[in-house]
Amino acid sequence: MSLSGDSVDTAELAPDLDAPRPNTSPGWSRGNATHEWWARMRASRSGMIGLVVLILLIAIAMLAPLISPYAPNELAGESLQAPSRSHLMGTDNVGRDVLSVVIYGARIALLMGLLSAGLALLVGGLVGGVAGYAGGAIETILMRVTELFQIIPLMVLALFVVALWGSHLWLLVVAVTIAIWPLEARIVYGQVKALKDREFVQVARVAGAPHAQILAREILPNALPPVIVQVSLDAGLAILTQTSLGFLGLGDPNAASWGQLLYAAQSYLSTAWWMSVFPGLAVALAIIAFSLLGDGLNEIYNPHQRRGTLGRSR
Amino acid sequence: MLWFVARRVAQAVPMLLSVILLIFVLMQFTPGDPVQAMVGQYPVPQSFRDSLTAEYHLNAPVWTQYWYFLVNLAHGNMGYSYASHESVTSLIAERLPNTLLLAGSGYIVGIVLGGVVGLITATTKRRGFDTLMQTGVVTAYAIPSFWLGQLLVMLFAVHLGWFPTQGMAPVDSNATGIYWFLERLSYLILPMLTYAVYEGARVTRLTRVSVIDTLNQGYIVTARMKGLSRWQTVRSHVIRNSSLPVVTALGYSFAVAMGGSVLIETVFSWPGIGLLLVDSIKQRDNQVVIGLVVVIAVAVIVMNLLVDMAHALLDPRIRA
Amino acid sequence: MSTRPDQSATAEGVSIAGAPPPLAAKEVSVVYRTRGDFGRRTARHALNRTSIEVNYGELVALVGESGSGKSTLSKVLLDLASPSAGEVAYHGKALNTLTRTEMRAYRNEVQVVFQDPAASLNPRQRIWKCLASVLELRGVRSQLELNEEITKLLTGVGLNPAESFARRFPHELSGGQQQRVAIARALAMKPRIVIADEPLSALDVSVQAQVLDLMIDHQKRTNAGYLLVTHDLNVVRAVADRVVVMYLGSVVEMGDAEQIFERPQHPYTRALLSSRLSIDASKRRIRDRPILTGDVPSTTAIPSGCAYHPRCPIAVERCSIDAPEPRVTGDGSSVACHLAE
Amino acid sequence: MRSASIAECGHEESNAVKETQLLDIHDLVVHFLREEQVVKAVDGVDLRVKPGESVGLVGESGSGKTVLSRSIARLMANAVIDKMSGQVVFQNTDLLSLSERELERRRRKSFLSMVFQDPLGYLNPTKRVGRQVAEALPPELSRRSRRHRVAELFTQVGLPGDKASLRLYPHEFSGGMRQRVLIAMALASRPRLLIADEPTTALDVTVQVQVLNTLERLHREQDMALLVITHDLALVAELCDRVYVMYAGQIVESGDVETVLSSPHHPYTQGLIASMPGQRRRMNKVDGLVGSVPNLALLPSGCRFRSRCPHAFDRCEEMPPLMPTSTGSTSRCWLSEPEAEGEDPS
Repeated sequence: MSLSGDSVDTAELAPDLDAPRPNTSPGWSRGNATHEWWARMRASRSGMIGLVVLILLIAIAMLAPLISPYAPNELAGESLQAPSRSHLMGTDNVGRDVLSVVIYGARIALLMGLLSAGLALLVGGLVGGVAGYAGGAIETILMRVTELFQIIPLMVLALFVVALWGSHLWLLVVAVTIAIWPLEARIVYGQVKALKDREFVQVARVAGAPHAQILAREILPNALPPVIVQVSLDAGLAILTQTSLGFLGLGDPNAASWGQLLYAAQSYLSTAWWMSVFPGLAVALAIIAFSLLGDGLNEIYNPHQRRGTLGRSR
Repeated sequence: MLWFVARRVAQAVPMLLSVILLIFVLMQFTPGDPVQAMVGQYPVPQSFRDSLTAEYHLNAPVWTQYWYFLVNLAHGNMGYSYASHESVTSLIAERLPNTLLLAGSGYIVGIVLGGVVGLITATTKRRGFDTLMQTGVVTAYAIPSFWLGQLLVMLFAVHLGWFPTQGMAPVDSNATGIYWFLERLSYLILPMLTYAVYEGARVTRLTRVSVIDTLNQGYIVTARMKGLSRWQTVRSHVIRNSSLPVVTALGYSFAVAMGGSVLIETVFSWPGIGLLLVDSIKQRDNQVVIGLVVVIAVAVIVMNLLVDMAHALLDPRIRA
Repeated sequence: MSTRPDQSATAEGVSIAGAPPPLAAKEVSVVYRTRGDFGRRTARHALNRTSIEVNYGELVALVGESGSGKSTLSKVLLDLASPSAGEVAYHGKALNTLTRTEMRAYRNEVQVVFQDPAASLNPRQRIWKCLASVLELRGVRSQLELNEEITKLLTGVGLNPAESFARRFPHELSGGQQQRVAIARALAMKPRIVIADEPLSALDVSVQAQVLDLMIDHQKRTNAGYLLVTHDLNVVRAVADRVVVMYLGSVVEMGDAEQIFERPQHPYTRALLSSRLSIDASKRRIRDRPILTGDVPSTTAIPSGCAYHPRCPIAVERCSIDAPEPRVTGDGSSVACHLAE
Repeated sequence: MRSASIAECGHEESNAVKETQLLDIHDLVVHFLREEQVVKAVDGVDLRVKPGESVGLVGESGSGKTVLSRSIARLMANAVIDKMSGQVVFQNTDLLSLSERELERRRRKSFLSMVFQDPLGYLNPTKRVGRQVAEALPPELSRRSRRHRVAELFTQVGLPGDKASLRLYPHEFSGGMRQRVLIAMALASRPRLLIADEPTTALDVTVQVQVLNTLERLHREQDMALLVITHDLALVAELCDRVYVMYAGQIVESGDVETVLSSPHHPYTQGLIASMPGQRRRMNKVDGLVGSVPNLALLPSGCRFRSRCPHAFDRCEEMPPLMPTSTGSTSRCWLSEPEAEGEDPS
């Protein structure tokens, strides 16, 4: 059988369940957990690339006032100038320095992306976690509601919220949160529900452990890794959604963001390519970074389905 | 099978009612008074206010309001656009075919391309090709669709001049027959390609994982034992089985595509419902926005229904 | 009907006169109603008016094939599943009427060992932590005491040196070692009743005997009651005091191990015993074995009357109409068959 | 040095006898890679099956028996193989030297077939069982004779051969019936050898007897050789003429079933028999085994059973060859050497 390329389940052919495993084999974290985690992170090509790019982006965002040549909304020169030595990425239609806007835009993108992803995790985690652990009618109701939110496409839902409530910066965060929390809810729900019926949780119940202890010691530590992976992917999605709203002209008009720049660029596609290319590149980079990081984390936590997006590890 | 369809359709109804309820609830949380939420920020005359209040029973308790909201929807009455003074239903009906044309063609091209590429990457042994495709997929996946659209416009429309930049047809066209068709096609190609790249990347990824998963199943070993050749095995055991999860995922991806059409239609000024949605939001024409959200939700529910049926056709375990 | 509890008490003949058994299921039924895809409702009858009791000092074997409800029964006894009808009694008191203190006593006294040792240990806890969290529930608090107890427990189940094992994570142990840890954890509560649900079937043949010995050793030493759920009749023959045979959610026969193996009354028990492969067999015994036709039916479609009648070689018309009640027979065992003597 | 000793010991059969072998595996080595470690799943195995014979291969999980059986039928994935050498001679052809196309051609006629554990996983859930069985028939058959033959195969394995049953899907069958479908499929090419890999492990005991009975009947009636791979010594005792005991990638003992089970020479076989619960007096610990099967990627030098062996001594640091014993079986243990026989504690 040579049909399958790389992923033959050799475990089935020779299960060595009963052989003591050496310390180097992958699996859940163990002795010297942080150390081990880092070692495996370093072995993951996707993960490392993602991590490095992300750290770079965060550094740029934090150091924006120091490295940016101009203030984000400062009129730095004549409008629509092509990239040159004085304006590395050119200027936009009102004469702002594109490079400066891109640098400051990283602040808004990361801040809003992480904020919405975090809020979504909070809401989704609570709903999914309660539904998964409680079961019964509570489970049915909560998960049906979650499903409802997923019927309206994420982007449309975000737009709807903006249409009704307006587009201030913090309302945009709320809109994106409302759009992506069901994703988190589902993953947390799936994890908690599966873990609840696992034998080791049942054993804890038989021993008389209180609910709080079962949640804290047995369920959460095991549910966390896949949730972290999902949050990493959703942070990218949040940035994308937020930039999309900006591109549609529904972002905060006063904040210098990537989306806003891309919105402006739409009218100058025939004359000023730099207005679109550079901010777009920044968005793509941020999303790729989160998605690669997610892949890397997935490789770390689920070594057995190691299928990194950038080929194999190591 | 018939029973299956009937049950599934019967289940879609409460789902639909609940989604409308969700939309209704979100509207209830809108700051300001309900009339303003419905019409947006137009200065409306008192007479219009009164007629809306009467039509939607805005002074009645919330449940009664929901009931009349539903009744109005059921009659195909989604109110009037304050901007264009047309009925929302006819506005949407006018735009919907354009969206279906664009999204449908992009969807089909993407699925076919993605399916083929996914199958090849999963079965091929050349690691380099696989890695290349995978990297391509990640990149395609991460590029915002509207930005990709802008890039395509700049390269193929502005720089090379091969295709028109925007719109769906020239303002004054007297082309007929095959020329008419080609003219329309030239407008369609770039937005369709944008769709297809995005959809194709998703389908490639799904197909690859699913095919690899199928190849690891025991019945593939059985097929080889029976003496089927590689191609026979793929044809008779891999394609159908590995398409199951792909079909399921397509249901979800349709919703994403509907969201994406808002962006792509904006880039290319394609006169579909996505563009209508954005324009209406900008003009605070909320009656139209509400109508569009309802229509899109219905489309997604119908699509899910179709996907479930396709799934049942493909997998005998689900029927009965 | 109403006299049944007394009957079964005499049938077992083990319970001390007057004192209720420490753990008993009385006429327990469990029905799982699942709503399948798209609203089709199915009812799975996992248990059908099943009674069983476990006393101190005895090893009860619960045997049956898939769908016999033996795992569900053990879950019910452990209060991990709640019965749709009937009740589980702890020292004669129904579980849902226990006071807080009594509940704590029940949770201390009754412990479990599951089939899959890898799944029954938290993958993110070291063995030390795993045992410590159980000991803490028993009130052992100080680090020193914990260390001492854990060393004792691990040495007790043959994991030497204890310190080295305590530091490891479950996946760093072999299946047999994992099952030893699972047993140690159950023993940490100083249980008087242990329910072992297929504790051997996930283990290698050469390891099964080691683990079985460990449990038997504990049972004899502490005079605990054991409920051993298994499908392996050879194991039952080797260790059981009393045997309960289940088929499709009902107990078809129960009695002294010697009696069940030497003089099985129920045709299903006989079929089960005759399908036991043995290495003593002279060659080609398989050819001469009586074959029980058909498969075990699904629990969603249990046959009418006696659930066994479609496969039973001696079934008569009556068997498809009314379900036989368990009857105590001459030698003190109890059998649910119209045709049994 | 090891392969040399295998060649001179093992079965001392003349060439004339050798030619009557249906399957003759010689010094088969299959190593594969998993997580960057070399797993020595099969490490120098010799195994023979005569026409019409029933042979058992016994081993615990991780002994390499499944890899061995898959390698015989060439159903291992090439991608992960680190090393594969030796010969698998079936009907005078070395299967390892065949091209994939040639192998496909031969699989369709009078070849060897396999039956797997977990019948559900080995049947395609979306295809009607009749068609799945029909796929195994030679392609040149007409539609009518094809349908006829499938019905015939179904009745042979004890399934209803009517049209309605052939149109069912795997999930509509019970476990035992699925296993029968797999057997019917394996019989389609009228194989001379049927390899059954844990054929009844996933089944209930009453159904297990039914399936084993069917296998035995087919073996007898169609003069088809059986190679049964299992962890259950009792199953071998009931079904087989000869037995090979496998441990950590090697054959450690082989011989007639009765001989091996009544007077086992290798300490592993002895321990395995003693571990069987039915064999023991109640609460009387006879020499059961201690420890567990070693990891096939981290094997010790010398005798692989050494660390668990109650009789291990200095010489065990050197790998013992398979050598003939006084009872006519062969055993891979220094204590089984004829001159050492006196000290054999068994």
